[in-house]
Amino acid sequence: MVALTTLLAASDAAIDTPDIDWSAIAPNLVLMLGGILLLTVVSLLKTRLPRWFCATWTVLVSLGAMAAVVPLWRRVQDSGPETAMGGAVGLDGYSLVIAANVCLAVIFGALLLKGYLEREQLEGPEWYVLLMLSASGAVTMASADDLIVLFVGLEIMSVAAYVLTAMHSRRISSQEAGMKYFLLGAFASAFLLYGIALTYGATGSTSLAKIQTYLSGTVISHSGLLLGGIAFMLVGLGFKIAAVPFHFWTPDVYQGSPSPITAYMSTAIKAAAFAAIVRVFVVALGPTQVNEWRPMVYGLAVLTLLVGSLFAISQTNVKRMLAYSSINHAGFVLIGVLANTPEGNSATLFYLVAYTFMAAGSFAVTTVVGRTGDGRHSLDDYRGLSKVRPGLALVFAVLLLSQAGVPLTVGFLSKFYVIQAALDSDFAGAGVLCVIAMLTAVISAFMYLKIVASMYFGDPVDADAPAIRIPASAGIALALAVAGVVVLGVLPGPLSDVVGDATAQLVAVIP
Amino acid sequence: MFALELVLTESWYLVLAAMLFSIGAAGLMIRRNLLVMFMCVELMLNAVNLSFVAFARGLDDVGGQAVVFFVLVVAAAEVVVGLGIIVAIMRRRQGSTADDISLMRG
Amino acid sequence: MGAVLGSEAAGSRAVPLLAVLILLPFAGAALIGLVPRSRSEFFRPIAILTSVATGALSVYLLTQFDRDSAAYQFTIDHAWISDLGVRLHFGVDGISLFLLVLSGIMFPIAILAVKPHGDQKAYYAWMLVLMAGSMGVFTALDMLVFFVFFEIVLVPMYFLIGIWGYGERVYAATKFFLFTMFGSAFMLVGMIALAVLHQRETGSPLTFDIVTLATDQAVSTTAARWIFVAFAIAFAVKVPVFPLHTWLPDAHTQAPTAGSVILAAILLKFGTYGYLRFGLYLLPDAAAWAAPVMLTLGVIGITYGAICAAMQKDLKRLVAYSSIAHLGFIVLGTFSLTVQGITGGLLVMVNHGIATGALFLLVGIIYDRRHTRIIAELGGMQKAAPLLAGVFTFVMMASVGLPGLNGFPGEFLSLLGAFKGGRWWGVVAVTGVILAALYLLWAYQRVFHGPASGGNATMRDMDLKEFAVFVPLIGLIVFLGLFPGPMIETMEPSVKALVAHVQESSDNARADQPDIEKADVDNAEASASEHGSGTEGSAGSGASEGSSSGSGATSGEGHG
Amino acid sequence: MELVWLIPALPVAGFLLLLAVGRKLDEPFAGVIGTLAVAGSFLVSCVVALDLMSQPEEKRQFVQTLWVWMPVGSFHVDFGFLLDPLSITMCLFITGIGALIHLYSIGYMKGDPAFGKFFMYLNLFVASMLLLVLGQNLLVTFLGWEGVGACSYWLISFWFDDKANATAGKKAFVTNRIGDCGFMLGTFLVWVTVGSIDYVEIGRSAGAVVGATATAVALLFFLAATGKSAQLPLFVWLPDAMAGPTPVSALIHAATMVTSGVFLLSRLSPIMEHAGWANDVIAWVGAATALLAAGAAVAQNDIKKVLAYSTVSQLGFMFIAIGSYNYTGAIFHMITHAFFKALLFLGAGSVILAMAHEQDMRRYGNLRKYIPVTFVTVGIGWLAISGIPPFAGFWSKDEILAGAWAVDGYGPALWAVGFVTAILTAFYMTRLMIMTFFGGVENWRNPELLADAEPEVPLGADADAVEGADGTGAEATLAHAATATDTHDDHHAHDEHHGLTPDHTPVESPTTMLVPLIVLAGLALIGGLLNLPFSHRLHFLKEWIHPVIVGEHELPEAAVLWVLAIVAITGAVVGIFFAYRVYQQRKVDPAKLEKPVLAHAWYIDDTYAAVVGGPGEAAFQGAADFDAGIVDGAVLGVAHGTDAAAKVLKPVQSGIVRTYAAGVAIGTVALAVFVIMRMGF
Repeated sequence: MVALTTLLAASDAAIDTPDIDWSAIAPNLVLMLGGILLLTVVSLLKTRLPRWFCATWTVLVSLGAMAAVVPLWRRVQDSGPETAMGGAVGLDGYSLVIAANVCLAVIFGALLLKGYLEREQLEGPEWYVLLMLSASGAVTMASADDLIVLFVGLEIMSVAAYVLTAMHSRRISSQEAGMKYFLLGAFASAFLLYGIALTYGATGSTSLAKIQTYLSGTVISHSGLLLGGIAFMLVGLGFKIAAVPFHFWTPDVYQGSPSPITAYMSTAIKAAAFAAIVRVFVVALGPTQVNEWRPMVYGLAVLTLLVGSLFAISQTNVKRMLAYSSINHAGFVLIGVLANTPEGNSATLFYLVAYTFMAAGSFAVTTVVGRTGDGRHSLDDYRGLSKVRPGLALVFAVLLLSQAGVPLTVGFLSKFYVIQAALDSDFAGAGVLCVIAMLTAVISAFMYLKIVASMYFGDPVDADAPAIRIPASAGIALALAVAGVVVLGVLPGPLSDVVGDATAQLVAVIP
Repeated sequence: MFALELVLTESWYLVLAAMLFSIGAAGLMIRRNLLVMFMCVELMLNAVNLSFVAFARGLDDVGGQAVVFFVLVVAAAEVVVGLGIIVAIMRRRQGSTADDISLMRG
Repeated sequence: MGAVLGSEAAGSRAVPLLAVLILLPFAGAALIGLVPRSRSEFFRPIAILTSVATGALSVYLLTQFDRDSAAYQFTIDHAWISDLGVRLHFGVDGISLFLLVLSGIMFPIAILAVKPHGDQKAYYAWMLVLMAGSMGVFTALDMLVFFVFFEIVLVPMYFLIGIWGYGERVYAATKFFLFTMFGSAFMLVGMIALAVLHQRETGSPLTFDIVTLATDQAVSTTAARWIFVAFAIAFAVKVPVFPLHTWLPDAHTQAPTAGSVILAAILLKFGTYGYLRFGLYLLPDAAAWAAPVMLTLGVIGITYGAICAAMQKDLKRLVAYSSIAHLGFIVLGTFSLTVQGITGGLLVMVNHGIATGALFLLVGIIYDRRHTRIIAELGGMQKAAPLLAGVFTFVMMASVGLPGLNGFPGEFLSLLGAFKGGRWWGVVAVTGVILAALYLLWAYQRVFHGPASGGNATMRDMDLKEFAVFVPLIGLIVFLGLFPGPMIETMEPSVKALVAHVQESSDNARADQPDIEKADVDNAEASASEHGSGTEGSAGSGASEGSSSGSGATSGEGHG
Repeated sequence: MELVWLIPALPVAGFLLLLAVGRKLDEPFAGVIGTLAVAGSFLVSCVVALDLMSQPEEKRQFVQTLWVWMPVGSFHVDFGFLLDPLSITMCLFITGIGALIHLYSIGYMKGDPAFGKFFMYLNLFVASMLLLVLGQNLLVTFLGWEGVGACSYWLISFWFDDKANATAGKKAFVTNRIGDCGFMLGTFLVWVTVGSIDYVEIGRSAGAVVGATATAVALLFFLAATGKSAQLPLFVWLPDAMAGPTPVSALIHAATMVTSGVFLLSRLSPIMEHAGWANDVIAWVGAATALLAAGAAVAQNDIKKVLAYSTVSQLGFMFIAIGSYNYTGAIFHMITHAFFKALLFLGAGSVILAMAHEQDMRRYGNLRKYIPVTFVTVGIGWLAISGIPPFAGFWSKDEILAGAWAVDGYGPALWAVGFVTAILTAFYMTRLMIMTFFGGVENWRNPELLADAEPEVPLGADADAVEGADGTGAEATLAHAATATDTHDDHHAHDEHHGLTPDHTPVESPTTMLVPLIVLAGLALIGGLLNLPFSHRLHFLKEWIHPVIVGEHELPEAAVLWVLAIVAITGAVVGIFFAYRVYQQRKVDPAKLEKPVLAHAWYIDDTYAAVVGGPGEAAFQGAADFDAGIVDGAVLGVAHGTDAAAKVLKPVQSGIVRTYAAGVAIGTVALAVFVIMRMGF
């Protein structure tokens, strides 16, 4: 009798299923379903869909996802952050902003893809499907409150990205890029996974919230497992954000993959990965383990800044230059992470959004200048662009100067924010790091100026090069990018408020 | 007469996992054949699985074992994509090793 | 007590004049941007109208300025980036006023004097952006806003040099841009550090407001010194101060004429103005601490710049190096930390702008005629072009510092201040007077004297249209030479308040440190007693000085 | 007295008028305007002077402030004039002689294309000179001080298309600037000590300036004086300054500008009083300059050069006076010297004009037949400078020597130097007279003497720092003498076009030139009346200016004066007689006397040229190269270094996927190592 009751008690204790709050992952669902739906439709349909449809669909889907973010945002602002799916998903301002940011990246990618696919005579829906699926993975990763969810999200995001990279079957470099990206990506995620395993071993849980509370509850000094876990997770995530020395894939992949895809992954994937880093290191491990991981990240940041700027100046291929500059930017964002404060998180967030506009815009330019075959990316292909295509040259100049950190563009403010956060949190060596960062900014400015100079101070080299055509969709993308860069640069208020609110409280803080 | 009996604690499995992981990592760096390199990655993933299971056992927590399934699925997905890419490359450049595929550099 | 500088004139206007001053050129640039390339006849008129209007407005400010107060006037204060406490805070005091007017005068002249080759549209648009930026720099009272304008002017100048420049223009443009960015890197970090530390010390919300920061003086001595070093590097690049000057000869030489004029007349002043605002005003104690070094660098600039100028083969390059020498006088005067020195520095800022600007215009005219600037290829022009020669002689004498012309008062006062504030630096710096005569007269001789040959003999003289551009400059040169009084009196309250600010905060900071006398030699006693003769005369002057700054101080208490 | 401002205002007006319309006016109107302006200012000066005399002695100080010039804190400078006996005296002879020389120039500059410009500069010069003497404080004086310097620069290089003239002008300006540094520093020092730079204030609180300060001030201003007044070591510019048109030499480089140093030091007599050994320095530098310059004058063949060195020498006399607290003597001599030296220069100009712009005296001779008026007037000048009573020069020089004698300590020694100089003066002036007007032969008739191209003239090498290399003064002086001729001749009667020819017949100059000669001759004759030694009632000048002057020493008593006077006269006579033996009777070969060392003015200028042109220029070039090479090189070095680093690192990005993996692995290992260290084993 008693035994029975106890048994029953045990049994219904055993079967308590977490309540599934679908609305909490609405953006993610929209993207995923949008992708799957498109896939099924095109595979079922006899006739081929009109070219414009897929692009439009993708844009609409991501807009929808963005729209889905809004009510959640309200909810978070009103009733504070929360966890859903039994603590698997963290619902807070940070993840929502990142989600919106990812959607933005998808929009850029889709807008660019349309013209691109037509120009390259490539067949279409899969590109868009993969784009959306990868994005959903990114969102998952960004909002993961459990290391496993994080890992799964990362894999969804990456696997789709691998394919997209290699998708342009006629470009040998595209396949090479795909191969490198895939092989190294898998390699790195193995490290990440191992890191997760070690952390799990050290803390007995993969839930970030649990990890945090566990660590703050029990004093574990210099636990090899935990430290190892931290280090390995840093490797895995550092790979995704292209932190030196895990960055080697970046130039090749950015250069090799189809330009619209570069636009997408240079922004969305970086954003998601940084979101993950903030979650894991700042939120979960920050309170207790900051002194353990800060030196490691500090080292990575310095290397990333230096390598990103140094390698850039000796390049002649614009896409490669931008790839290295993205590495340099990653270094800047790491400064925000190092701050290990809410301000720091806001700064990283601001930087990521700003970077989305700058990088996506820049790669949009390379998309159109690359011309048929997506091969014309050398500095000479840009010579005298201001005479042939003044508008395009101006846009690119603005984007580049913004990346160089010239005021009244968002690039300047984003650098400003991270440095302010770092100096404010005042960790050891903050000042030095900031000076180094700004000096590397000068070095990369040299590279940006090289491009600007060739556009404005040079004359076109080969006259017989095919003319540059800017399809409407790409035009929209460019306009969007430059508008974002300038408007946010002059009136950062809205964005800075949003990122401020976003990081007021991150979910894992709640036990 | 005495019999030597060997007690296998969890840490043995962890060490084994670490070794497998290292072997996988080393293999990726040593071998030139794309397929073999890819297998090395799989080896690493499975090494991690092993340590997950070991930890789960040690912590007496199902979570760790559940993870393994996720990992297996992911690995499978990677296999599909990976093989696809590799085949695509091989179709174009017969019998080329990983090192041959280095157009982009510097 | 920085309060007296900090305080703001009650009742700033209904019309935010400064905003108009900054936005008008921007609007003009935008308008030019909107006009299609095909209607090229519009660009020049628009540019001229906008710049002249802005200049007129700046002059109107001069007339409206309350000459008896050290307070910031015409102030504007709006929130910009709330979470950083960055505010659109603008204001003018006796120190910035004349630089503002200078910009207002030099830009129209530069635009009128030169017709660009090639793309009209972009040229004029960039010029106007440049003008707006300059106006912003001289009026900003928020560090970040200052920095924004300080940096933003790089872009138009970069394109002006790169597109409309001569010879090695791309190299020069890039060098200019990177050099300044290098300095700005330190400045940005210094700025943020200052704001953050201020926040930490006072507990007040984060602010970049120059006035607040200067008034509170919350930062610790050591930190202040580090931050000063950061600022000093940034401005040293801009001024330029040895050894960070090498961008200047290239930039000046390769820039188009108008570019060189603006570069010399306005942009270099950003640095010296920065030393006043960010050095003496924001970090007075650190400035006093660094004064010996800065004085030395100033002296080096004076002599070294002059010597290098003397040996240049290219006329424009020579003028460029002469700028280094002149700016040396400004640095010298500024860091003498005396009323005379700082006033002198300010006068040199304005007068160097006028004289050197005119010289660059003249060199431009010569280049148009002869298509060379190599001194060796010129000569004997005075025969063919007496008017040109006459104007050149005149401007040259102003630049040499001939009393009665505008170059003299500033030069004399900064030397006087140096002599008072740092005796031996002053003594060495005086030799610059000889060198200035040397390189300019020698250049003049080689270009205009001697037998003329070839193109030099048949060269076309300056026509009246060209001469007309110089009329206002010549007028200013004479007027400011003979009647600097009004100008000096207008800037006097601010300058005195600044000096008092420096003295008292360095007193507070390090009453124990010996090099304090750097600051307070301002009363002649110290220097007199060095000669073992304290007397009525000196004591009297000392008292008067003390009271003057003292009065500044007391008047300031009200506003704190 | 309120008219003071008018004194400089008139020449300024003339200047502005000529500036506006000068080039349009055809001569002689430009000249007339210029002359009238100065003459008018002379009249005003007379009126003001009378007005001032009518005042009681203690009231003879009138400050007129026109406007506030530089009000900077405790440094307050007005733009205004100080009218007192000293300044008005200066005004009188500046404007008076100035007017005469303007008049003279109308004739002399006849036909010059830049006729108007010449008078424009001349007026500007007079204006600046007046500001200099009328200045109410050191700064206004400095304004004039620099102004005259600039005008002298413009006028020396007036015929600019000859390189040498331009060089000479620049040399003058730059050399003067060296002195000006002294002026500025002196001003600074006065201000920080006294707290004001108004002369009145200085006079009142001169007590503040004592000991080292006073000495420093005195020396600094003396440095300024050596620049303007061509004393050792800065006198080198004056001989080259003869490149200018002769009226310029007369006005600027003999009568007025060069004496401003003397004026300045007299002005500062309140400070000089306490300056201690600075005065000894001044006295001896003056003595040395007087002697050396007189020696150099002996061996010059260019007539203007003789007068130039003679000017330097006479200025030396004035500084002897200053150094021996004998300010009256200095000013007295300054005035008389202005009379007779201007006379001599103008006379020389007349000669030069008559001789088709030939300036080498060895090509003259026996000219008294052709140009009698010039001869007579110059003769008077000659007697005056030689110190023959009753001519003006005698009285002033005698007074200076007497003052020197009175100096305690080395008085007699100082006197002796002055005496020897006096003898030399008489000698070289007689030489000039004989070579020019006497000596039966008319050398220019002698073709081979004409042919002989390069006569010995002192190498007044170009002291310009950077150009020391190019043409030494020898070529320079001759060259510009020559080209000045050519350029000049172009606008003169064509017969003179080829310069001096054997069949040349000298003709007397036009009236406009003779009138000034005659007037000045008269002044040189009676100038001594200003300050006759016989009785105190006759010390007009002394009585007149003594309120301004502080700490003047008394001259020795009458008996000593008589003795000294007689000795001096004897010396002069001896000098004249000896010169007569050498150059007229040819008893001694001149070559024995005219040693190269004298002709080269003791090689002082050559040394400067060598130093400045050699090491100096090298140093400058070195600095410039340092800038281009090291400083900019460092910058480029950083740039290239970064670039090189980038290139070196490039291969790391090998493109081979396995090395990328290795990168990841290495990173991991590094992190692992860190972890292990953290864990402490």
